[in-house]
Amino acid sequence: MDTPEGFEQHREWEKQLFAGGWSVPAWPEKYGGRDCSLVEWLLYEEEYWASGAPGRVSANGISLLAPTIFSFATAEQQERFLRPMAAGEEIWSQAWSEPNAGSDLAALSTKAQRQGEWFVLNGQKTWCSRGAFADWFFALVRTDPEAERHRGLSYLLIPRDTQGLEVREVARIDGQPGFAELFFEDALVHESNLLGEEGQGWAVAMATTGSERGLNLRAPGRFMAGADRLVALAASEGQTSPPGVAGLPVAQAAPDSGSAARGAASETLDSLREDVVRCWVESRAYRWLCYETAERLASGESLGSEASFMKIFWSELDVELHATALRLLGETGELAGPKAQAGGAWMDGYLFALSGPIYAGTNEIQRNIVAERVLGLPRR
Amino acid sequence: MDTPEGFEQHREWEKQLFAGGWSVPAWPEKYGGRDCSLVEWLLYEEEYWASGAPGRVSANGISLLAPTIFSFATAEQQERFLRPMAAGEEIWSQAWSEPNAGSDLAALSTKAQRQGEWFVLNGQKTWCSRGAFADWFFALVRTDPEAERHRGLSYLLIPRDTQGLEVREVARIDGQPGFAELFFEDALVHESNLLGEEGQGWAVAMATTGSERGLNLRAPGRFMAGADRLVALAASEGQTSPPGVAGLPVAQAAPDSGSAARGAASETLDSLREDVVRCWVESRAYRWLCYETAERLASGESLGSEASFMKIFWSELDVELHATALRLLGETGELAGPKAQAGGAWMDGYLFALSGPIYAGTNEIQRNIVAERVLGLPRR
Amino acid sequence: MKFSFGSDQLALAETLAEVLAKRCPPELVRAVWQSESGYSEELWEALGELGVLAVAVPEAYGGLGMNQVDLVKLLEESGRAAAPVPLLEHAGVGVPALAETTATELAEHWLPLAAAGEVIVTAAVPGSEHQGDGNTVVSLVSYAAQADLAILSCQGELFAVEQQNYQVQELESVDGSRRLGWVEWSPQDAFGLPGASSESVFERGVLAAAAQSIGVADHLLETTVAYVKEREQFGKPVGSYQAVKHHLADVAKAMGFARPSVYAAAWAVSQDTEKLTQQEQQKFVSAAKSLASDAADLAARKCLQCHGAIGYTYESDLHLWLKRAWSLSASWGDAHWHRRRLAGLLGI
Amino acid sequence: MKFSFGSDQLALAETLAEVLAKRCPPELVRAVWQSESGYSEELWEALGELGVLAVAVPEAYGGLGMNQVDLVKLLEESGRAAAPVPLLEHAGVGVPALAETTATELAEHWLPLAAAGEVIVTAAVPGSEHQGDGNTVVSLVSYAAQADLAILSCQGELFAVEQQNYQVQELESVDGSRRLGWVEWSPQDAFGLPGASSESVFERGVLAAAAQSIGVADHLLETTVAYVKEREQFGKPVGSYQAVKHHLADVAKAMGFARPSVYAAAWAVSQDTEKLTQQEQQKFVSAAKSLASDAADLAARKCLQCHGAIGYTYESDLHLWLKRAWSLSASWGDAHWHRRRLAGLLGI
Repeated sequence: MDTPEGFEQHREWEKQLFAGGWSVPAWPEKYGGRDCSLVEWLLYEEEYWASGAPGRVSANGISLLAPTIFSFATAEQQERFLRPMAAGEEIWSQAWSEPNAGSDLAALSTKAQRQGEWFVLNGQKTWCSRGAFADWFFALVRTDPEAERHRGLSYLLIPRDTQGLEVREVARIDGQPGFAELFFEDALVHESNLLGEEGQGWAVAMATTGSERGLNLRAPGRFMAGADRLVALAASEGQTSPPGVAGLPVAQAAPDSGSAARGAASETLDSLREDVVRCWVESRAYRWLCYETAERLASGESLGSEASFMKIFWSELDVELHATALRLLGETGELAGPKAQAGGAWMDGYLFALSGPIYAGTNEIQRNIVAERVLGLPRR
Repeated sequence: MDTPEGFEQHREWEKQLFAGGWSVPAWPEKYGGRDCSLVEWLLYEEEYWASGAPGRVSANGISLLAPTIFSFATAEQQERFLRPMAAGEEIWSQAWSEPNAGSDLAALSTKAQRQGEWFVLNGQKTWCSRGAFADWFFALVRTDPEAERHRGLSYLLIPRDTQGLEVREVARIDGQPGFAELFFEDALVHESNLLGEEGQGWAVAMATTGSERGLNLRAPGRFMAGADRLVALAASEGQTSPPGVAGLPVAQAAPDSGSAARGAASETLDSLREDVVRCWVESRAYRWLCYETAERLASGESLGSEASFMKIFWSELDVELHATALRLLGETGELAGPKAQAGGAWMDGYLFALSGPIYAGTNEIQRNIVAERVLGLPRR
Repeated sequence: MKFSFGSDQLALAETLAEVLAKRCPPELVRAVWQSESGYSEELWEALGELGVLAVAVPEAYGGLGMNQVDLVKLLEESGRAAAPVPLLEHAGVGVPALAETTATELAEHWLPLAAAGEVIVTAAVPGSEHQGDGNTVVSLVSYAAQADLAILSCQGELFAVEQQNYQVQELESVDGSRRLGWVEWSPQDAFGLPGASSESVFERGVLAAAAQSIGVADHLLETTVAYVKEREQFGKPVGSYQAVKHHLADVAKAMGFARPSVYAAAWAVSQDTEKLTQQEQQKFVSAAKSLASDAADLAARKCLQCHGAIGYTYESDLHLWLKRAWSLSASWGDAHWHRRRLAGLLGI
Repeated sequence: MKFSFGSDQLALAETLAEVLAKRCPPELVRAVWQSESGYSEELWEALGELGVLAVAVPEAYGGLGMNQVDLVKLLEESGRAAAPVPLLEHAGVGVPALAETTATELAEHWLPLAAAGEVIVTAAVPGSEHQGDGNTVVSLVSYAAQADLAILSCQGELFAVEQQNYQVQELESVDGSRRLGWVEWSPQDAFGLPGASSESVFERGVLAAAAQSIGVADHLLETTVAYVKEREQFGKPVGSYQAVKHHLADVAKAMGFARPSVYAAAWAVSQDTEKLTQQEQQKFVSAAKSLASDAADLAARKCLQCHGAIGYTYESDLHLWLKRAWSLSASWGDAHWHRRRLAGLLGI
């Protein structure tokens, strides 16, 4: 996913999925879906990830933007955007954060001034996930410069080839391109790309935030498959590997003497077994919570702020899961790239997982939300 | 310690210690000490606790009040109070907290109005440790009702038999008396019992707070001995015990079937071995930190706010240490009283340890102090 | 598998919650902890009248013929109220074992009485027994002195032992609701329980402890949230401080994830082993108990801390629930024990 | 035992810190990570001139004849600067092994060169090797391609192998400072190292990794404290939020407790085994490494979190230290491994 070539392979995969009707099974048929229920979608996700299929480069679009489009877009916009998004023909990136507005989203300052049918954009966006490869950005911009904080914001859909928009790639922690910074200098975006009403961007955006933190972004199938792979790794550890192949738990074979004998070799593994089990248990706990939630949603209830503790849970589980795998790998855990165990997938996964507790509202913000909105503690 | 009879035994023990010159070895000889250095005192504490000797009922006096007396008291006061304190003849209790001033000590409101040579006290103190058995209380009271917060406080030494003072025993979480609530109704305390200057109580008190959080309250010897007992418990577990005697790790023998066999019996213990080791390691880490600190203090440096992270560390270690022991005991871990393992010492110790993260400034307050005063983060 | 409860199940649980709210205030819990009798006879009677004790009793014996899924919310409610009665032992473990046995005479005699609450049936963790003097067996049993019948195991076999046939040496638990004792008995003076399995007894006991734990933890969280909204320091409620918020958010999260897993485990153990193998059921049960125990331990730790000194006194009711949380989290295998069992079940 | 350093020790460490502050900025670290050479030759030369590479070399061979206590603060400083040079391998492990051997010809030849920084000596974790094809042995070695001599073990025996006698298959580590490779070699083409023990090599390597870890963690904490004082959200510095404060207080606490234990371990391994048995020394070392690794892991996790998205980019320097923390915490036995060794040493 992380190189231009890798990205093209991913796009190809999205096209194949879409052709088979498996890109967006929960969507209406007219947009390439199968109208399946939330529970069916959860099951689909379990199968998808268990099969070892790759991550979805279209995730920002189909998980974050699409729910907003279904709720707020005009019929024309739905017609225009949904199918190409589902088909992987148009890849979307979220352009919300600004250098001075990360957790504090209401502080954002990129201006979009109305001039007839057009908005004139000036300002800067940063940390746009997958922005390096995206065709479109969905952004929150300030259309009323007089209004403060949450007021006066609008939700815009912005093509990458917009004149006056410069896209600068920013490498992620693994050194691979992924993020983008956007610089707007009198960039023109047409009013047909306004999502929801002008000035209502905050309300529109919060609907997306709900899906980002809740079920749509991270189905349990992903973590169940990860935990299963972790269990398999733990079960295979202790078997020596041929030279040149990673997987030898080097430190576990370090010399021991006298009564230290009990602390060596296979018993080292024992101390990690419980961590492995904990990850497996939590992946299943997330599963049961999601099924229960899906049934509640199906009976007309809404998700609300509980989405925040889901986000804390899966993001921290994802870090633990990969950290445990790296510990199991011992001294070879630090290896990266194709010569590492599983082609470097564990290290890649670890680096990817580290973003979880940060993005889509840091887990500190999420804990505030749980305390204030779920438990009802006073804001200040 | 927790019954009137137990308390008298403790007082007797204090007298014996004092007679042998072992009550307060770090104090000057004239007050019953041995003038030993801080490092020697640390070694003494290690020996004391390793021997299995009991907790010190005079701790509030000799560890919390005495440093303040050495720094702020008049020669007469030193002469009057130190020897009886060291001899266990006069037991001291800290009377700082009030119902509405716990963590927020500067909010305290018990009034002490000057009338000639006397202070007239009105108000209420609560959660006075060992107050149920104490002969004297050291209190922080408001002598200037006009002054706000830290200002206008004074530090008073108050005999239990003061007229107008009612002492109500409050049972601790284990159901045993220990705490006391104090109700002052026009209670008269003579000015000779003022410690430091009138109105300077906050500065005087903060000196005591320093010792409470730092070296004087909890020498590492206590936790080293606890960790050693925990290691011995872990080493002895798995041996079955005769009926009627606690120590049988009942749940560890629960039925297992098929491939679950690996999870049973002695391997259960394995999963706790690392927790035992962690406690042992931390007790030693605290030791090295204390020795290093003692040497720094000996060379003229002062302790400062680092005392706060010491308090977090030992109080949380103490809880973990006892919680781990109870887990090792399995289904009999919940037993209390003389029929329990070690005569109930592990459960008693656990209940006692739980107060650690709360008293002397909650660990939340301590973490604020570390962040603001050690790391220099902004207060607000 | 459904991921929600039926209306019958919810109605019974709701009724129980109302009865407990009215008839089982903290004052009752406190009084029973210090009582000679060891449990609340009035409350026991009320539960009998309500049908709560008849849930797992087959209809043929005057019961409701329901299963673990029906029981789980009732146990949760009893945990929330810290109800000082042997509900876990009786309805959660003892009665289902009697309902399972093919020794019909035994069932015929005991189950109608058990359904009505006229007797107490208790049970011990199978496999926890050890050899006593001579031919006797010694088991650690809760409510042994209060029970009329105890379901005990010896070398993998289950037995029903009447009170007059066992000797109790009472023990003191930190949790006043746990009337523990060493029970000395002999298989010769006991009825065999053909058809009932010690494995099932164990799974049901674990599940029941998990269900009660989440009720206990829920109560701890609720009372602590209420307290930190009221209690002020430095001029504002302590619940407005981020440290307190995050402590309680962590508890809420742990609870939110443990609960559905406990319900899923109740579903699992009510399945036929041909539909869901015993090993699969065990995975559900151990996952649930490890999550519920950890959640209860976390709730106890954080809620005490957020209460501060007041929570450390015997006068405050908090300690009643703290101690319930500790003993339930440790009994029927603690979180460690169940993760170790899972390691075996997962083949690692 | 003294609990503080002598003035010579502090002076050398201070000088090193100054040199590194000047000559080893993050730009150098970044450049070397991406370089072909794999380490900074200029910095290596500077360390040679400073005497840092001569610390553990006996005076007879042109060194300072000092020991692990003298090295520990130097390693800590090199960690703080993420210095891209093989200091751990060379000065922490390789040189002390050569200084210990009774094979004087070998020592005579290599130690003066090593003291001056004219050669690089590396070393592998003893016991980590496995059987290669035929009579060869395969060891995981850092800086193998850069080193002139490698101290390797085979079945408990130590050997010194010159570069022309081993084959390196280079590997990619997440940490650009770790130039790892599988080294294939044969004891037949190697010099024996009588008098030097693989146990000592292991203890010294563990200690050196622990010492570097705390330097790395210190830097992480310092830069993060500086960042959260500056960075504002919701109208005030993020460092004023209690959640951020407590994250960093926890890191400070972990660091404050790990450091004295690392120094104590340095003292321990410099003791004669007649004064302090090998097993006692191992306890010190494993305690130190488990604390230092945990502190480094915690620092990495919390400091990334407190930085937020900016810390997740390659442009920020933070990741250089994060990755150093990860690899050092995992190498020479991670915290789990050392606690398991301690369990054995404590007889549990």
